[in-house]
Amino acid sequence: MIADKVAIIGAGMTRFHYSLHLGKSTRELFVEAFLECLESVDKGINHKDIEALFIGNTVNEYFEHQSHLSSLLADWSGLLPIPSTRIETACASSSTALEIGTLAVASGMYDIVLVGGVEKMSTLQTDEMTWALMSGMDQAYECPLGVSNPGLYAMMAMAHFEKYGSTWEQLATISIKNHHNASLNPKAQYQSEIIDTANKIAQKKGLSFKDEMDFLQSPSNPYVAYPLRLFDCSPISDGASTVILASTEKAKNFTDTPIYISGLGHKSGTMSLHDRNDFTTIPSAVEAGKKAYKMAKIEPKDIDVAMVHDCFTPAEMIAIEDLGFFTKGEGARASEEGRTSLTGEIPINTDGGLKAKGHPIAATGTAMVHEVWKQLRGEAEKRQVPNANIGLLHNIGATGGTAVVQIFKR
Amino acid sequence: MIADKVAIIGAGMTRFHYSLHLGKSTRELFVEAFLECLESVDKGINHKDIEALFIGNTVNEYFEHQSHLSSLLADWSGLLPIPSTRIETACASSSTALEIGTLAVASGMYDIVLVGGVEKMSTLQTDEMTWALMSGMDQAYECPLGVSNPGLYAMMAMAHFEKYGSTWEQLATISIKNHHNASLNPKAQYQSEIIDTANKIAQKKGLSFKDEMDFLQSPSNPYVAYPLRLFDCSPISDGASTVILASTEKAKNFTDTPIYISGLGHKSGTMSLHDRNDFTTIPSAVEAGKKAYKMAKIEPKDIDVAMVHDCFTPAEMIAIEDLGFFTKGEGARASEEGRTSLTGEIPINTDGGLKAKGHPIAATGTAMVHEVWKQLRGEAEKRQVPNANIGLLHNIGATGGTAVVQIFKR
Amino acid sequence: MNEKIPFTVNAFQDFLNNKKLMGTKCRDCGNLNLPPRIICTECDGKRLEWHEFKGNGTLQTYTFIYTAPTFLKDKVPYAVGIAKLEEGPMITARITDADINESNSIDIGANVKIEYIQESGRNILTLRIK
Amino acid sequence: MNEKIPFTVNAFQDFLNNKKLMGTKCRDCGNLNLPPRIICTECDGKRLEWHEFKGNGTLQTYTFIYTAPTFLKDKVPYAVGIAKLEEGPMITARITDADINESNSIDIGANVKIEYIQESGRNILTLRIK
Ligand SMILES: [Zn+2]
Ligand SMILES: [Zn+2]
Repeated sequence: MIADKVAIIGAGMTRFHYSLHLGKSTRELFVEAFLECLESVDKGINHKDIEALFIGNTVNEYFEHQSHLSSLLADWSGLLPIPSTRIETACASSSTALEIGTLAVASGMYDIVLVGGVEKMSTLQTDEMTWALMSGMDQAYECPLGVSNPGLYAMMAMAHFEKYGSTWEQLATISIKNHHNASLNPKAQYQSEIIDTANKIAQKKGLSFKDEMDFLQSPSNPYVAYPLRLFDCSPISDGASTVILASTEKAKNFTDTPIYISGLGHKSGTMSLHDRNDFTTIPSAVEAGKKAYKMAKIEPKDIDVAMVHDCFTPAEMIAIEDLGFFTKGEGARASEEGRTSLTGEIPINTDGGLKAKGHPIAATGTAMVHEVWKQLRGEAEKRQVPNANIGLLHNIGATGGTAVVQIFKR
Repeated sequence: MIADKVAIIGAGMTRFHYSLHLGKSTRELFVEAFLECLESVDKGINHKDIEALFIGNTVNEYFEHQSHLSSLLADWSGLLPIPSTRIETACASSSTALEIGTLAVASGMYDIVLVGGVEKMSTLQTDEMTWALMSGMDQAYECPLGVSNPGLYAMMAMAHFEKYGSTWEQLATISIKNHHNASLNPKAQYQSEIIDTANKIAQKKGLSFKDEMDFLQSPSNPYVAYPLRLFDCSPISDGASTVILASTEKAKNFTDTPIYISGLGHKSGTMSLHDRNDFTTIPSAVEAGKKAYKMAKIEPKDIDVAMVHDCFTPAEMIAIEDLGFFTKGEGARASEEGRTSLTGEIPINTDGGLKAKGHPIAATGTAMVHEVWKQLRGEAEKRQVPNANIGLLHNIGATGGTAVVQIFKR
Repeated sequence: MNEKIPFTVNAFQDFLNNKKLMGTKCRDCGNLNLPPRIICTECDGKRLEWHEFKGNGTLQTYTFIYTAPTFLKDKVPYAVGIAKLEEGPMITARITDADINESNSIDIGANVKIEYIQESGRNILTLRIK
Repeated sequence: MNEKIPFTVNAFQDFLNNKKLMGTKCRDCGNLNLPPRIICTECDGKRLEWHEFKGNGTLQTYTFIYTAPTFLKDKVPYAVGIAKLEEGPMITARITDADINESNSIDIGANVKIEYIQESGRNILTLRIK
């Protein structure tokens, strides 16, 4: 009914980075992404064509003491007086913004809307950041106990190791693969292979590492939450990403290569991890996937390229199982075997993922869209997946309190 | 096109209050409103009928250090695994949630959705609260200068006094009228006339006041931001409000008296007050009003009852001018003349308004809907406006960065 | 008397401060919830009563936290786990007697017992491995 | 040289710290914006340049703040106003020389001149009534 009624006609994003954006605030990051987005529209577009703005942001309250970002960004983007709305579903905020934008166009209220996300995280120290991001978990029954976001994913990993025999070494291959992909992505925060980083550190500290795994198992890759180490975790990043949506009829005025929104899955899960029967899966993601596949009338095997939520390496392992790409319990092994690499059977996180592309929380969802859009249009350059016609994104809020799965077709 | 395609089939809210809810958190406030909302559906409804949740919240980050409220409230309301989304447009958050819920139903994605808002403000001291709410204004160019939310409305009042000759004494009649209406509303925070409060204070402090105005001009009613005093300002409140929306076809299964959503206006304005040419009007509200009237195919004179955003008394004065109920410059005089009272030509804020009903920020929009719903169904008891068939709400984010105007018909 | 206490986060904490681990029992379907709920997670019922949990369970998973939020920054590394109580519900809690230096010191499936520690003037739930 | 400085909140503040009130001028339509914009508010143009404002204007409205945010709690009551600069744009700023005890001490329409005060280690814009 809604499938393929709305299409993407443009996408733009800042580079995701930490130090590069230190002097910028959310408004400047967002406008930078927006201007690139305008430029990306094949046949051109004007400010005046855009009828509404839906902007994802998680907790800028902590980062800049600035809420009501919807209005600020509409103003700074030269889009007044169009309606603007901030959407928050923790880390899934901007894919949720895309969903709402799609429904708004499908309702007939608007023909063309701008959706996106922005996050300015570099204002906080690590411990303050850890606490800020813990606000996305249950403040009454999880946070006071001191379990951080990586801590919860670490416990999911431990349960997976116990139940399926997967290993941390297998998880490390996810990180290695994502850094490789990011090395091919000019928008990525880390444009280097892990081995290059290892060599740099070795030189600087007078150490030597046999190979990537030797580095990753060394004290130079310290624990964040056992068994997860620094290179299992997405970094602190600043950035913004934007996408322009249009009704299918209007889309033709702007591009000959619209990317259709074919499947929208969005489900809620228990706020607390401990309220789930099984920690080796994210039930809301399984349900969101089923919904998206059904709406798009496809099956997991039809997906050519997928961006999944790898805030921590076990998240990618669980994602590719939950989405039906691999049998339950086989996610980490599949990664180890290269089945998710750029040349594998189902390339995952071709842009480097949250791990290496960077994870400015609420900018992540529409940045995934940006990569799917590039891939389906055949514009992903060195990381292009051949014949990519159907793409998927999987974006999780916190530990699965929110799960968004969306399917796009060329 | 979207007008009258979606209807309200139920509404419920907590009492708005400060001390009454000290022991409760957002989840308990929200569930309380939700359970009353379920009960309010004439022919009954089950949890399982509800397909999505859109929840307004402004800055619970500061109040409970809890974001991702969408997931938490879906979980605590027994609504898993339905999609849930937090909406934030400062003080207009829950009317915006109703708008998004309406578009979602109109798109055909869902038949029945729950929308609402919740705010738990009593956790902060006044100075901390002032700072928290300033996050809804421009953090770069307004807040460091020390201008608070009441300060900005005070400056709007001063400009209005200068340009049109309206007076603080006229503004005071808005507060007196809203306290009177609240005295008839069991959901209101202050269920007493100002004269009763004045008499209590007089007795306690050994003072005497000639009348309400004498009290309001005394040091017992201290300045917050000149010329605005305590009784010009909405209070700090805790509360939640919820509304169930259904497609017009489905609505008939649940009630014989659905209330139709006929007009949706939502516009953005400059984030900073100083970026507007005229401080005596809120341009986004004027535009949002025009949009809503046009969509509902009515004119201001067709409105039988209206809830408008009186966070401060000048806000109500400006609202009733911006909405076309009174000539520009005549808002305060109209109030003084009783034209906006329960028995006046256009009863404004029959529930007591933000001033006296209370203003748990993001719960305010759907609480306005709750009152319109009561009025249009003829269930507003002692404050019932006779023959109320068309109702309006006007909900402003900060100083007009966001403006929402919605029209409802019986 | 417990009947009159509302099923709130506050009430749960007040009980914890008195070393009582209290959840809710559904009068309609018998389902137990910990922490307390207002709506039964099994049958959507609203007729609940307080129920005390004994605090015995088995460890389901765990981690050692090295990067902590500000208020626990000085306590790293510390262990956190999820226990399944014998009555059914699961809880997250810090593990007090884990040997952080030996990552294999903890067995998933181990029997655990809840205990309380004082932190920021209130009782916090912890687990001791038996 | 100013050409290379990006139009950011940070740059505006850096200029303020050097007692310069800098906004942007649109090369396409000549429109002036203060604070600096990235997109011209008049024509949506993106070809902007820095422009220094002289800091003379007239007071449009004002208030005295009695309930302040935490960081200014000790300074109440203080005056705040909005001034329209002779170049066109308007700004919000504290008024330094207002007599708070006399509410009529300030005239809307009065000529004002910007000044700077140090607060939290940076310059804050203020207004003096001439
Ligand atoms: Zn039950
Ligand atoms: Zn221009």
